[in-house]
Amino acid sequence: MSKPKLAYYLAGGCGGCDMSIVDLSEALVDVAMALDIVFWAPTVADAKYKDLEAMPSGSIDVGLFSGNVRNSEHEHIAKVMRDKCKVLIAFGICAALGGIKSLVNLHTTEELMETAYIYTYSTDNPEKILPQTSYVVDSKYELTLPKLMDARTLDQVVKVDYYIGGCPPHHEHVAKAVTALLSGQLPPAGSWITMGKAVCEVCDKNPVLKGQPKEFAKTVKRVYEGVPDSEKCLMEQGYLCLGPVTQGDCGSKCPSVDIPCRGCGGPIPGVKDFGLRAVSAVASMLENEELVDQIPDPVHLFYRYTLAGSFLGKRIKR
Amino acid sequence: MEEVTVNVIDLNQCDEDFIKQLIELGAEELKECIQCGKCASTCPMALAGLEFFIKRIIHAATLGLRDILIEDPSVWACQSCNRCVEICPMDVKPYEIIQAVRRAAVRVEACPASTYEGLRNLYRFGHAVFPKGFEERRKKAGLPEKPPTALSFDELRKKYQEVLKQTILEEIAPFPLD
Amino acid sequence: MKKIGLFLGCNIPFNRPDVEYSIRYLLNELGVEIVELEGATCCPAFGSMPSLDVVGWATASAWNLTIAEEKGVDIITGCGSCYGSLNEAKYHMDKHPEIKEQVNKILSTVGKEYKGTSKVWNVINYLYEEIGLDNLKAKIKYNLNGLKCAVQTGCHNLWPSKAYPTNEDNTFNPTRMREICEALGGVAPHYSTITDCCGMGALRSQASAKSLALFKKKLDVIKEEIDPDVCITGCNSCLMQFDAGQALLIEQKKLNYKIPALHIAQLVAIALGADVEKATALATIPLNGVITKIKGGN
Amino acid sequence: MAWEPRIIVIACQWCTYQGADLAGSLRYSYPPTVHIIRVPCSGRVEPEFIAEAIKRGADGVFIGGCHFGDCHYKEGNYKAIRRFKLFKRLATDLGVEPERIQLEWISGSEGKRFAEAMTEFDAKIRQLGPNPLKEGANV
Amino acid sequence: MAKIGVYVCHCGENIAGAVNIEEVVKYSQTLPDVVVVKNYVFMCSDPGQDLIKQDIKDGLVDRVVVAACTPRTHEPIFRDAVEAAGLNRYFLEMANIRDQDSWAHWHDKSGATEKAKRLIKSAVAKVRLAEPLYDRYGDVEKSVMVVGGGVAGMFAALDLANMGLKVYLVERQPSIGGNMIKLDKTFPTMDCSACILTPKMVEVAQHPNIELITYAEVDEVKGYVGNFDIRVRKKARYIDWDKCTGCGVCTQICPARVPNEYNFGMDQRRAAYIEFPQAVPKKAVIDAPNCLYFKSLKKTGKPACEICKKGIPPKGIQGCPADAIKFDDKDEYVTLKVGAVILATGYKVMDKTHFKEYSPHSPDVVTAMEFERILSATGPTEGELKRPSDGTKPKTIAFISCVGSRDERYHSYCSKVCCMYMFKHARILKEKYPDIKLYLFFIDVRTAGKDFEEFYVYTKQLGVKVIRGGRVSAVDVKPNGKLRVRGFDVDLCSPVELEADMVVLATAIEPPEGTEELGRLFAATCGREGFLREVHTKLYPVETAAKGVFIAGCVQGPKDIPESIAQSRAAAAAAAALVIPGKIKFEAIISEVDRDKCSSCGVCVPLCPYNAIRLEEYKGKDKAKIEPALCAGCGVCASACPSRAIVFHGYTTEQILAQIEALTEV
Repeated sequence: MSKPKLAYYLAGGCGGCDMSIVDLSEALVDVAMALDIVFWAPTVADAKYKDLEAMPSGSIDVGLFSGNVRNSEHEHIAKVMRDKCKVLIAFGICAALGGIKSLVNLHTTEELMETAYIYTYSTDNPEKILPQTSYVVDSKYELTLPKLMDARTLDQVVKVDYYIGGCPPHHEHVAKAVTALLSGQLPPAGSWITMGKAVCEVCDKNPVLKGQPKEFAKTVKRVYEGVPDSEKCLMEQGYLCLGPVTQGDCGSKCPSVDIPCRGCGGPIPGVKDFGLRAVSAVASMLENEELVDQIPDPVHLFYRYTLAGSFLGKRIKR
Repeated sequence: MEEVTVNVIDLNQCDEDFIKQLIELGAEELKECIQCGKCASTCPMALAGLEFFIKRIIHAATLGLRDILIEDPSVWACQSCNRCVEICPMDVKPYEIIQAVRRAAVRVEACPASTYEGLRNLYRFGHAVFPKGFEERRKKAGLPEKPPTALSFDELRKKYQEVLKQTILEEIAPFPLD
Repeated sequence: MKKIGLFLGCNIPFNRPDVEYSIRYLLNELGVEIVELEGATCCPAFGSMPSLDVVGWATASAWNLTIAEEKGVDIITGCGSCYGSLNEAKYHMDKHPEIKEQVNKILSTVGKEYKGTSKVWNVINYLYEEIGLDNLKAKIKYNLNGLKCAVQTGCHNLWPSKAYPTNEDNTFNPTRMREICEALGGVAPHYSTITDCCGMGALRSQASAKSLALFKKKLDVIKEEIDPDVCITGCNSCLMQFDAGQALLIEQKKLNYKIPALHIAQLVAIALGADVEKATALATIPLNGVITKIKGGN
Repeated sequence: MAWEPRIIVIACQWCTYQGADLAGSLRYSYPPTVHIIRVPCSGRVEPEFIAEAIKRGADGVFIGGCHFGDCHYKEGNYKAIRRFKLFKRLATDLGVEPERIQLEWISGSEGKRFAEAMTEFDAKIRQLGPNPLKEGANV
Repeated sequence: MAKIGVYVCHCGENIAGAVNIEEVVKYSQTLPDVVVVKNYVFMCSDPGQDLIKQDIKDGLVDRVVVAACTPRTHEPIFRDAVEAAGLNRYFLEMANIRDQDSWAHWHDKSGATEKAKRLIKSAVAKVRLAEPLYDRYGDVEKSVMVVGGGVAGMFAALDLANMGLKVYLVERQPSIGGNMIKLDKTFPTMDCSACILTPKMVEVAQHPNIELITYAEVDEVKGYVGNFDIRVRKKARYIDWDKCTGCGVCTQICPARVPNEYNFGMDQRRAAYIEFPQAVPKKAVIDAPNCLYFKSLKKTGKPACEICKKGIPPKGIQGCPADAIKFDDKDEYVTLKVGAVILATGYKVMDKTHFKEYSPHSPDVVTAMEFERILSATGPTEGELKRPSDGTKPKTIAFISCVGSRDERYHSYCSKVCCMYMFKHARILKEKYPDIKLYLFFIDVRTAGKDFEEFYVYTKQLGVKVIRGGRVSAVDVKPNGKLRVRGFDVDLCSPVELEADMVVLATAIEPPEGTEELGRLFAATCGREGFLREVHTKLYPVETAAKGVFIAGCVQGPKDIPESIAQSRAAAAAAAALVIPGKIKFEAIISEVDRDKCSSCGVCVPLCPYNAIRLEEYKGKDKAKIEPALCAGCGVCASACPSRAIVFHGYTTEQILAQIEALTEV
């Protein structure tokens, strides 16, 4: 029996997801042995797009797509991957819901370009030249760049079979996912590969797990505004923790070191919009209305990893 | 009248006998006052800005603060308009209390000089108000110089004086009733 | 023929005898025989005997009341204080037999006895109830020709209502004087401070400036709300405040308008044809405009 | 056809829904652009409901509940206002015109107030113009 | 696939006058899953209902939308009709096209017609996703526990017992009677408190349906409305109450003396004691921490005193004649099954030590409650008015109101009864000692109650001095032992001073110790001020957030005796109405947790205003569980659940989103 074929692509991302695979450490050896990695661009293997494009449709068993879709190149490869892969997985929160980098959608592409290439302090660009998608050198050599677009989730471009959350996905979770994949124990198409429960369920600080009720937050604090009591639930102490709303596949790594959960795991299955659920849950946990006004910058807090995949996806132009 | 310089009022000054005296002198309903302030909101003394006006006078009376009341001449500025009596919800008859305080005050000779003047005129001429030059004015109105009151009838005036002599005036008047 | 004892008191005969003239004139014109109350004295004024004790007050009042009783007549007065003091004394004596007994004990030494048979009227109520507006209307010689009157009934003519034999239906919205003015052909609109105290009385003698300030407040409202041709008072003390008091305010430059003032008796007397010279002899604020308006109509 | 606003009101059944019924009984009129969805309590309103309506092109969303102290379930309205305030801030930051979403307490006896509130809200929405997220609109 | 029938009512002309019925019918036929559309002049009439019933019976439709008037009035009628025809009663939705459409848009016929279509579309979208729901019933234990044996608890117990219900009356102290038994007289009638209360105490003790459990506390509560299992701890008494005759021998021979709580420490009792002379039950207890037997046993391992048991034979002093002393007594636990609970644990008055500005160290500064005992014939001075410091008769007494009440540092509320009992004290004193000088300092005088204002005016006429408008700022002890009181008299508009022999502080009424714990035991919540909170101030004044748990008397907030009794009898009626039918209906429209989805985040638990959500172990972890008996159906939890594990039946998220979709479609 031939080994299952795997393709991996990093689109609008930081490479962290690649690292989480590397973090499998010894297990990586087993993985590498069990799989036939046919494409891994641009980070690990020396692969050319044209090689991928040349493969027959449906010839790859599993495609992992990490990073969001940020430009025309990403979009193109996403479509190619979809064509070649039997199973396409949005790997990591960027591919699944846009990730932290989809916060760019609060601005227009023009604004971003101008800021980056004209208005930053370190930039000297008096003629205000902006990158172009194509440039002809010496009237004969055409150089091209992909076209920058709003950040999109993978499923806003192509159909996605499975989603994995995390920024990056925790390597233990990756191991579990890969095992499930290899053993064919997959949930119905379209679902998240996840334990399906919130960070709270695996959080040592959760009073509920000790048989105590959770109390309302009486203040709103940011992490630098105090030193949390390590024994107590961060939310109860006023550090707005998105643990209740976020998939707990990470094993509650951040709260265990007194950092409130920021939601990189993505929403619990059944929740369509991470930020809105977070608004409802967090507002419900505040002792009074005034505290609502003390929450700084709700968009960045509640949509830190999921803006592209939110109900609007971006800021509406006025 | 703005001489009241007491900063702290000592409630132990409360003189129960004074309260009894006021009640005997006509402040029968004194203790029923609940200080609702309805009288104060209509009292000309209060409206005109007198510091000690009806409501405070009554309260001081219920506390038996004799000295404050006797020393303060405000009670003598009461118009006797009786609007307070008409509207008092507790039927305390605030005006009667003012009169009782005045009555207590004259018994210790604490009243304005004009009060004695009026009493003297009343006794002497039968008229408490007895302004000079009235003859001229009466002539202008085409009337005889003297009105047909006790002023015009010595015998009757004497009789009236006999009557007054048998009243409290005999005790109080700082002038001889002859 | 009707008969009535004319009680003069002090302020009317000595300060405003023109009001005395007017009362005498109008009673004559209306066919009421005036019975002189010889030997009558001060009512007594509230600051005199009433401020000493109840019995002394009642005795001094009873002296006056018995004079009328002896002549078998009721009493009429144009002064609010007299009306109030006499009626309140009566009320005390009628309600408390022990006071009446003490009073009569004193009076008996001069051969007098208070019985309580004579009623005490003021000019307003006497005109309104005993004469009647129709009778009054029938007798007028000069119509007021729409003269706009601001009426001032006066505190003592209203309160304490318990002590008075007859009174307005609503003492906080008096209408009798307004109806009288209108019967004479004038107009007498309501104004919001119609029952406010004019400030005359003990307040005027003890705190003159405050008394006048209180009066000015009332006068300003009258001016602003109805801007009348004349102020008509039901009480002689009010008249003194409205007339001489107003003149004082003008003299002190605290008032930049003037409204002439008349006692209701003066107004009725003029309408009934009294000699204006005598009927307004002691007025301080000139009445020319008012008189012209009344007489000019004929 | 000229644009007519589409307004969705999510009303608690004890107060605002009853207020709307009363407005009808008393024949107070307001624009027929207003459509009520009945919920037991304003505390039942999820941010998702408002977001869904806005995303689908509703021109205005109005949440109606009981006045403080009047909640049939004691404090559902307190929960409602917390979620609403936070959602509104989030939506505003995302470029949704804040005027399109409103929360108000209208009691069962305030039929007149209901009609007035609806008339005012409709007028405000007309001034704003159509929801830019309406299908086919260029965002 | 659903087969939906839409039934459009004309309501005479009420709907048809503004809505084009024909157009609406035609439109409704185009809606998904709609198979039948009918219209009728009066849908709620019998023939109208029969139309619906017949279509259901004929198998034509299995979901119903009635487009008519408001569901608030007519939904139950149509639900019954649908059910009568054999369908689940929750397979019905109404489109409110009268009250919220034709009536409101009478002059805009086309607008009204278009809106009617959309409202029907919304109802269809909702009913498509309807699930069958069932009303459920549970059994109810026909007994009630009353916690607290004060006047409120006693009256509640008596009313319930007289209705034939079994009542357990649990009291912390050895005797019932509560605070009221300590009072001298009661305003405004001036009844002697003990005289009117003791007969009731006896009645409670002798009632065959009341089981009186004194010197006991609630220890644990399990179960819920209708079926509580309550464990009560009967504290060790060290005296066998079956044998004790209440003769009082032990209370006279016991050598250990302890400050007497009943008189606020103004005199002493023994370690073996009967709480007060009229105690019910009249039984003695031994106060172990102060008893020499236990003290010495603890110290030396040997008991040094057994006088109460054995007497002092050489002196001819006999021990307990009933042989009831039982040094080896232990706490005893009983578990009682009840259908409802009434909490009537009363109040305590605030201690004077908080108020440093009022010289609390002076024995002549006393609280009003202490003053009650001084006035009482059974008190430390046997009713004689004496200055605690030197036993002389005070000539001048100052009373200060609002001590700790209307004071943000302590209690923001008004304690309600102080104004009146200050007048009561004044009246008792003035009637007994006409020459005494009494100064009552008020912020303002509050006498809202039947005959209260008359009481106030009467008391004023006795010559009591009322100083209004200023809080007393200081009570200072002078070298001669007198107390200087400084206040402000707003009527005089001046600061005032008074030299008094005694000062009586009207200290605030507070929730008694342990109220919060008690509330937690029963899942009844406390308000900001610590009193147990009623579920709705106006509509449900004796119900708590915990179903089946009622409140009466001052534990809910300060109130006077008539109010406490009125509330206790109301609570008794409410409890009786719950348990007498023997059955309780659980709502169908409630929230439910899918525990397989629950992440144990705990967000929902404190959110529930009815404490219906509890944590319960499920597959090894504590998960949320909604008790259907307690859920009132507000949906606050479902809206918050971050895991979408809570379903709110009848108004599911999917249903409401479907309605939104229907209403936003062009």
